[in-house]
Amino acid sequence: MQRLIDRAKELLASGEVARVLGWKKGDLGFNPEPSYFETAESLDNDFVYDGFCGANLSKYMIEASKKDGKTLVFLKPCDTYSFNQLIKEHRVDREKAYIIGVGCKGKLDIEAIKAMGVKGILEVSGADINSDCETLTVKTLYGDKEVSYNDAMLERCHVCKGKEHQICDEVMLDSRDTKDAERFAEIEKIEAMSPMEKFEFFKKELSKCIRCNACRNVCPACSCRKCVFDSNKFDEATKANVDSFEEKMFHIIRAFHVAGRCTDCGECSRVCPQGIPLHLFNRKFIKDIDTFYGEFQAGEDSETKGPLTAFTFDDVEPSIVTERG
Amino acid sequence: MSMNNEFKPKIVAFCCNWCSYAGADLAGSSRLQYPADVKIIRVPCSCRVNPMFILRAFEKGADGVIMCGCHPGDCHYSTGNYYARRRMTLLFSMLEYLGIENGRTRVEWVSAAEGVKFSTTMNEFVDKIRSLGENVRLGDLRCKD
Amino acid sequence: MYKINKENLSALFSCIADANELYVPCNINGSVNFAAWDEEQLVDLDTLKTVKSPKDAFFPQSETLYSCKRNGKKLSITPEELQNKDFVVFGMKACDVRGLAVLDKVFLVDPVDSYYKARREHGIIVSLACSQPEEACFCNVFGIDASQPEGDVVVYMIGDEMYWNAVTEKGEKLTKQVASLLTDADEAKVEAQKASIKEIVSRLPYSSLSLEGWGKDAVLLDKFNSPIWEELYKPCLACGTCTFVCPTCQCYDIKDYNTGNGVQRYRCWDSCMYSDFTMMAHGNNRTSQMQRYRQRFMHKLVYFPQNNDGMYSCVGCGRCVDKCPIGLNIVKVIKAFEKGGNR
Amino acid sequence: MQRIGVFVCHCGSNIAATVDVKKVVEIISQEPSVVHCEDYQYMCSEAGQAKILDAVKEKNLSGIVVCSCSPRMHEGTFRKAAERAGLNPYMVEIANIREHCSWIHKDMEEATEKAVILARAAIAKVNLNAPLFPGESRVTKRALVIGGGIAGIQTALDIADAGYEVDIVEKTPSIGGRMSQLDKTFPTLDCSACILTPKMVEAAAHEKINIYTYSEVDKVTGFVGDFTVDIRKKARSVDMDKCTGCGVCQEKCPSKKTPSEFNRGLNNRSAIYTPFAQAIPNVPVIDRDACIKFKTGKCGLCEKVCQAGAINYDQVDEIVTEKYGAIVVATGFDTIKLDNYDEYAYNQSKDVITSLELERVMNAAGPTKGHLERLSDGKHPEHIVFVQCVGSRCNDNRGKSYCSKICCMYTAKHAMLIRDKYPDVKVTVFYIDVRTPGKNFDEFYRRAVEEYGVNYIKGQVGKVAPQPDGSLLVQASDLLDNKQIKMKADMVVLATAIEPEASVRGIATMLTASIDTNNFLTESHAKLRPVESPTAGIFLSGVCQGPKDIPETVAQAGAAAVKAIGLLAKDKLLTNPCTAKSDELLCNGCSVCANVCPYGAISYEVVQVNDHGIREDRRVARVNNALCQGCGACTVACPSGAMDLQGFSNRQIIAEVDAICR
Amino acid sequence: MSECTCNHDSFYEDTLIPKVGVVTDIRQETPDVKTFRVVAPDGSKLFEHMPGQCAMVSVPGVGEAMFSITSSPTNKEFQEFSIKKCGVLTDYLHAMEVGEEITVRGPYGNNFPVETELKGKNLLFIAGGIGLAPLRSVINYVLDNRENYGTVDILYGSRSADDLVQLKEIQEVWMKAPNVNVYLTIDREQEGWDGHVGFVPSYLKEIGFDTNKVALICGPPIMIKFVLQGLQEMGFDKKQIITTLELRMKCGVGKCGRCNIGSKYVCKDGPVFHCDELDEIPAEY
Repeated sequence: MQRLIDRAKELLASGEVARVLGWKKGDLGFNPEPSYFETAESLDNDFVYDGFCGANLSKYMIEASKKDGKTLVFLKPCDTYSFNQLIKEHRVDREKAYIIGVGCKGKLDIEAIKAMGVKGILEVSGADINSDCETLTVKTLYGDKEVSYNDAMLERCHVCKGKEHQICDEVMLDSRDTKDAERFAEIEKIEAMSPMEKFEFFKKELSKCIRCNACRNVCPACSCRKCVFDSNKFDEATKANVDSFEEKMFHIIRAFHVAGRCTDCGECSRVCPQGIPLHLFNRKFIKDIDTFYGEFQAGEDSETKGPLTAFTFDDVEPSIVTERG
Repeated sequence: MSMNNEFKPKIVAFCCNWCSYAGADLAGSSRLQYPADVKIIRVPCSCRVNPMFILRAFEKGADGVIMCGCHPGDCHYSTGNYYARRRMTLLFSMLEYLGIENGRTRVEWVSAAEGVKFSTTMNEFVDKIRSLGENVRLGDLRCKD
Repeated sequence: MYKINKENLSALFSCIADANELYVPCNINGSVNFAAWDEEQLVDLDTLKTVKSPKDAFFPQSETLYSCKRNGKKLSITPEELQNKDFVVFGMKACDVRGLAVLDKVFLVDPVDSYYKARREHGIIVSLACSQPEEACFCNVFGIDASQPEGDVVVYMIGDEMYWNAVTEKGEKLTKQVASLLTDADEAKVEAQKASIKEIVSRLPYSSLSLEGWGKDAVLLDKFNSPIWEELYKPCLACGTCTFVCPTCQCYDIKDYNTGNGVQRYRCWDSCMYSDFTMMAHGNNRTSQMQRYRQRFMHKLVYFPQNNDGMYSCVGCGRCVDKCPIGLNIVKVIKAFEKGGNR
Repeated sequence: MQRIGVFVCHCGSNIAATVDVKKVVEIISQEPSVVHCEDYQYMCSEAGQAKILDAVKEKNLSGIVVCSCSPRMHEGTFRKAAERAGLNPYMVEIANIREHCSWIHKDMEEATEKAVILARAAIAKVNLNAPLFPGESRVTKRALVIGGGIAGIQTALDIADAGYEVDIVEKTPSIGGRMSQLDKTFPTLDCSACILTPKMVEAAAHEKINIYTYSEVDKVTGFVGDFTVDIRKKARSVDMDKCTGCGVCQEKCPSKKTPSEFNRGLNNRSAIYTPFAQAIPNVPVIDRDACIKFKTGKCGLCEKVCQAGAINYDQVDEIVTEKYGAIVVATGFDTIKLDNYDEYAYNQSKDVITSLELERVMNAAGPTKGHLERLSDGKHPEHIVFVQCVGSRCNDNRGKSYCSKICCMYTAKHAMLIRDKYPDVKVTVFYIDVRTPGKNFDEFYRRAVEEYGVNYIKGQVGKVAPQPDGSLLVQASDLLDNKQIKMKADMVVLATAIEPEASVRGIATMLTASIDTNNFLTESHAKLRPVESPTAGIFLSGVCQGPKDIPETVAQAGAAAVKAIGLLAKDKLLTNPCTAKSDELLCNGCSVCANVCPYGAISYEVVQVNDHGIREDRRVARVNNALCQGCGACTVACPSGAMDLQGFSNRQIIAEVDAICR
Repeated sequence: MSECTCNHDSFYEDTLIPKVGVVTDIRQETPDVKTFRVVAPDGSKLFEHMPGQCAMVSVPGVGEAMFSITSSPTNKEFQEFSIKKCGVLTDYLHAMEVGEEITVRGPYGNNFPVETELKGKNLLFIAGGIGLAPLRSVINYVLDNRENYGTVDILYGSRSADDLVQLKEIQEVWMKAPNVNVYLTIDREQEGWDGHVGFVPSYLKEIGFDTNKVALICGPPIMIKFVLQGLQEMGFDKKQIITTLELRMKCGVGKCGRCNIGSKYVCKDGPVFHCDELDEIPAEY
């Protein structure tokens, strides 16, 4: 981590970058926040990069692209997909970014630790980026606990897309293989359910939705200046929470709007206060796109046309949905 | 819902102006019957049909939504229906994934010359929706008073 | 003071539900929230904090106010029925109950909100004393005693027993309803638990948070014009998570829903963090996210106390601390001002 | 909110027999925003239209709904009526209660109920209609034809004869194209040069035609009626004005080792050359890659021998910028490369040739002066085998999936000509199918078989193996007799598939004209608009659109010309007002709309916006109304809803949905 | 009116529930301002109000917005709203016809202190454009209770002569009332206008009022800013100046959290403020 700070200070001092976009220490040791740093002093005091720095900073680059001078941004391998996609959509300015591809050993989910019944967490050690990432020691109000690092990881890290940065100016720190699950396994499980089971499953999940828009606002693909659900363009500006339809509409359309653009960065699921596995929507589209139109990973590059803005003459017919049973 | 026990489904059909709407006109001038449950909305091209429109129809109480366009390759705008085809495939697949009966949505390519196909398609679709019954899984309760 | 063995809780709920609507914390697909009780529900009284506060039992996220029908050029208006049946909210925590006191200051002052008032009158609160406060809790800062909540009935979970203490008339009435399931108990264990909770509270990371410079004596314009806000708001996503999990946030929107047969005018929770919150046809008084961010905390820590005899519009439940997607929260705001000399 | 008048048509009894028109009027009158509602026998009649005019005046209507027959029938009529009444014509909506209601339902109650719902949907839509105004754009009365083959020449002549200026851009040193390489033409066996040359001369002499040879299109901007094109005139190194075309320079040129493009590489040409004798312009060019002067700096012989002093080694490429109202693409074709077809030994044996090479061999001006001989040893062949469908109708990835269309006929022609001139030569043709649709085509083919004794075998050639004795062993299967055949041949002629000229892809990109996976330019409608590109103002002539023979090419060239003339004849273009429109405050500038636009109608620009007090520079989409055809693909692709379609807006369609589902 | 089947103590107990109002008169004031007269379906007045108060006008399904009541409480028959076209709801209202029904709830907010502080005082009204709407209520109240007040000066300006609201009433009633001076001005020269030309603040300086008055001002923010400056230069104390803020509200009852400026709710603590009060609240209006 000190290497990151030193490099950032170097780039600041040389005038190469005007500011640094990274993570700032939280007040509980496990709640860092995205932050801009403009001085060496603030980097020394507040900068942090550890297992809890899950936030994908690429979306902040939309605003940073409007500022004068370059912004140094730290992107994890999976974040670089989002950044590429944002370049493709002309939402960020590559010239305004100095990207340090920062290594990642799997990001932690404090909710996952809590779900193990750990209460009153005061401190988590073992989350340091230089640690071996095997065990976390959790100091709590009610005694110390040990937790396996992998068990405490975010869902997305279990289906990690890999250690490669898709775009960056330099790479720092090592990454670790964290993939231990099949990306589409959950989707296939649901697909195998009966229609009634599927319906009940999603109804239950979506009944938890409180329309707080955290999923949307954190999503690098949802970069619209004004969401359709906030504008009057479709007469759908509703904030009600009446029965499940509203949420269904919101989540289907949201997933549809990011289909072919979603890099599966997993931020939506990470931030949902109700723990709704929102990636199940986006990943379903990804799976379908892969099956119907050939494998496609959004954000692998910044030029290829997305699958919904392309076609072939012999694409499958919509009736495939019925026919495949 | 009417009190007599026969279920009268609400069905919205989006038809592209150049092929399917003309096909529906031909069905009409050929006096080919299909149930009055089907109401047609004219759009310039199948690629104008936003998934939002389809969900909106279900929200407001539609029991089935069908989209008709020119046959692939015959689009008046040359490529519109190719985009529509991808969009609808993905949307329908998503609806099925969410546990919505997959017969409630359908895409059919109907040319201006296919009046017969238009009416057969609509008859089939209405039958299908009747067999599925009222749409309860999608739809806003507030619209059901 | 009465008690009941935990094994009999289901019978207790069933008994309460016979005469009242009953809301209890339930685990639904992994998230614990207050929900209408039935046999099928997975009741969870161990989880300290529900994701959403129980405020929506009194101030629902969406509620229809009235319906309008148009007949030709004529309009008719049918107000929505008010709550007219008693209901019980079981398991509210000390902070949640205090949250209602905050809402009361908003909805029960003139002009009284009759929808809220009806729910308050018919609502019976069975509060549950905290047994394991967690890291984000700081209710003590606002003078709330986690071990001794307010409410109509206060219950304490101790070992295999749940202790039951009716505090108000409503509480007595409810106690009578379920009397057959309760046995007499003494207060020794309850007192012991209270003492141990107090000790834990003193060790909480936020327990010594200082509110100096805030509240009704705050210098409003100093705080308002402080440059600190410019630093604080930047990572904010402008989502409504903090607002919607908060037990005291009461901002709402009034909207129309066209059902096809008429218009339902409903109100729903809204967030002052949303970019379109103050957007009106003829202008917007808070155009930047900094302004909106500042509004939320100024309201909780300055405006509200100044209008309500020093009562803060924050009860230290810590939900926003737990749930903010990017780690911002009210505590960080208070601390930032502390560092900046409270200006 | 509009003040809407609703007019319900009886259409005699067509509607009134199944729809209770009076009841529809009664119910619809109660709808909010409806201030006038009446029924009439025939709304489309003069009297019916007069009712609209009266009501607009009396009730100050702002929107009109006519419940009648299909809008495809009378929408125009009622729009005009509205216009006469002083309303914007786009404030009219039609509820189709005839084709979509009365004619297909029997039950009166049911049909009436549906008619009411359809009327409500139309009312809901009109409520959100806004006046629309067709835009205008000026038309530059000049056309550009890209490609100077028979297609381009014919198109240019037809346009020029109609009185409009035409420029032809041809990338080779002469116009004439593929047809100039042909010997004879089917089905009448005219000499190709004899019928082409006069056309070339006519084009060159035409006062309205300006020919840029040895030139390419560099850049295209603008849109229908108003294109701006940069033409790169490549340095010819010969002054066009001074050269007399005497040809001495070519004779004296010491560099004579460059394969002749015109003769398909079967012989060589000099570094300074005209491709063929009848070339127009008859001015040579210096091939700088071959020229000794350019390579070493020494030589300069041509300059010395040129009495006209036309040689100019210092010429540089010149860019000419010109404005056009219409552009015709006539880029033609080439034969495919045969690298994937080793089994035919094309690269191993000089005696395996393509049909186009055979044309040159048989041509009196060709490498053999028109004598049929083996290119390896100059011997007279005894047996020639023709192989059909080489790379055409191919279901693997080696060739093309389509039929090249011309091969069956030219092979019959070749076979016939050979048999006619050299009756001793045996000719065998291996075919999959013989396709001869066309006037006098099948008769032509039958003559080859019946009169000239050409041996047609249905079967595929598996291998052509050069033998040590210089002959070729052809192994094939006979599909009719179901047996394997081996035969010796002296020459093998491959009917090689044709494909669009390679440069067309770049041109299509510049023109934003759509192109298919085979690089053929896409027509706007396969049946109804076969010579128009979906991109307005771009027309297609000849094989660039799909395989064609000469008569078809000429016919299509004329058709393309007529379409171009139709455009040029207008002073101004009225554009369809139902076009997409982007709300710049909501636009993300993400380009997704441009990616799906088939017409290249969307571009981006950076503008300063004032978004509720926030002033910033933003990249936003701009729709060119002259190009947009209003399909709406962009509106669905746009996630923010910034892009909307006028006349079929999101809100309008949603209002219709709501009205139907209510 | 429909039979009430609900269990509200009285039909209109909750102030969020509106009353149905019938539009009985529509006057086109300027190209984009119309004045709507509204009464209850039985012909009675919807409610009683005080000058400066406002009410929520709504077309169900279209929208709801706060407008100041421009008619005077002394009018015993109806309420009036002068409404400028600026959005979906106002577009709809402008397309409406006499006889149509809308909903109205209110009155909301505080009022100009006509019965207390202003009694016996000399009054100076300064308005710009549609800003006359709230002041008109006060002016007519004052004219109808003329004996309770001192001198009345009215300075009113607009972009052009066509944009002067209530011109007929100004000319026929106010100008003819005893002890009332009306000063009209428009921003730019215009054919057929022989009155004063110039912005309100500069006209104010030209006239130069003495300070033994209370000034009531309303208009666009830029006008208020310069009028305030002008008045202070003339020696007015901020306490002597009363204004009314823009009505950016939703609930009207001080609960929804939108219109607050600092700890003040415009809908409840306002919209009428003394200018010295404005100094104490954040500049978010």
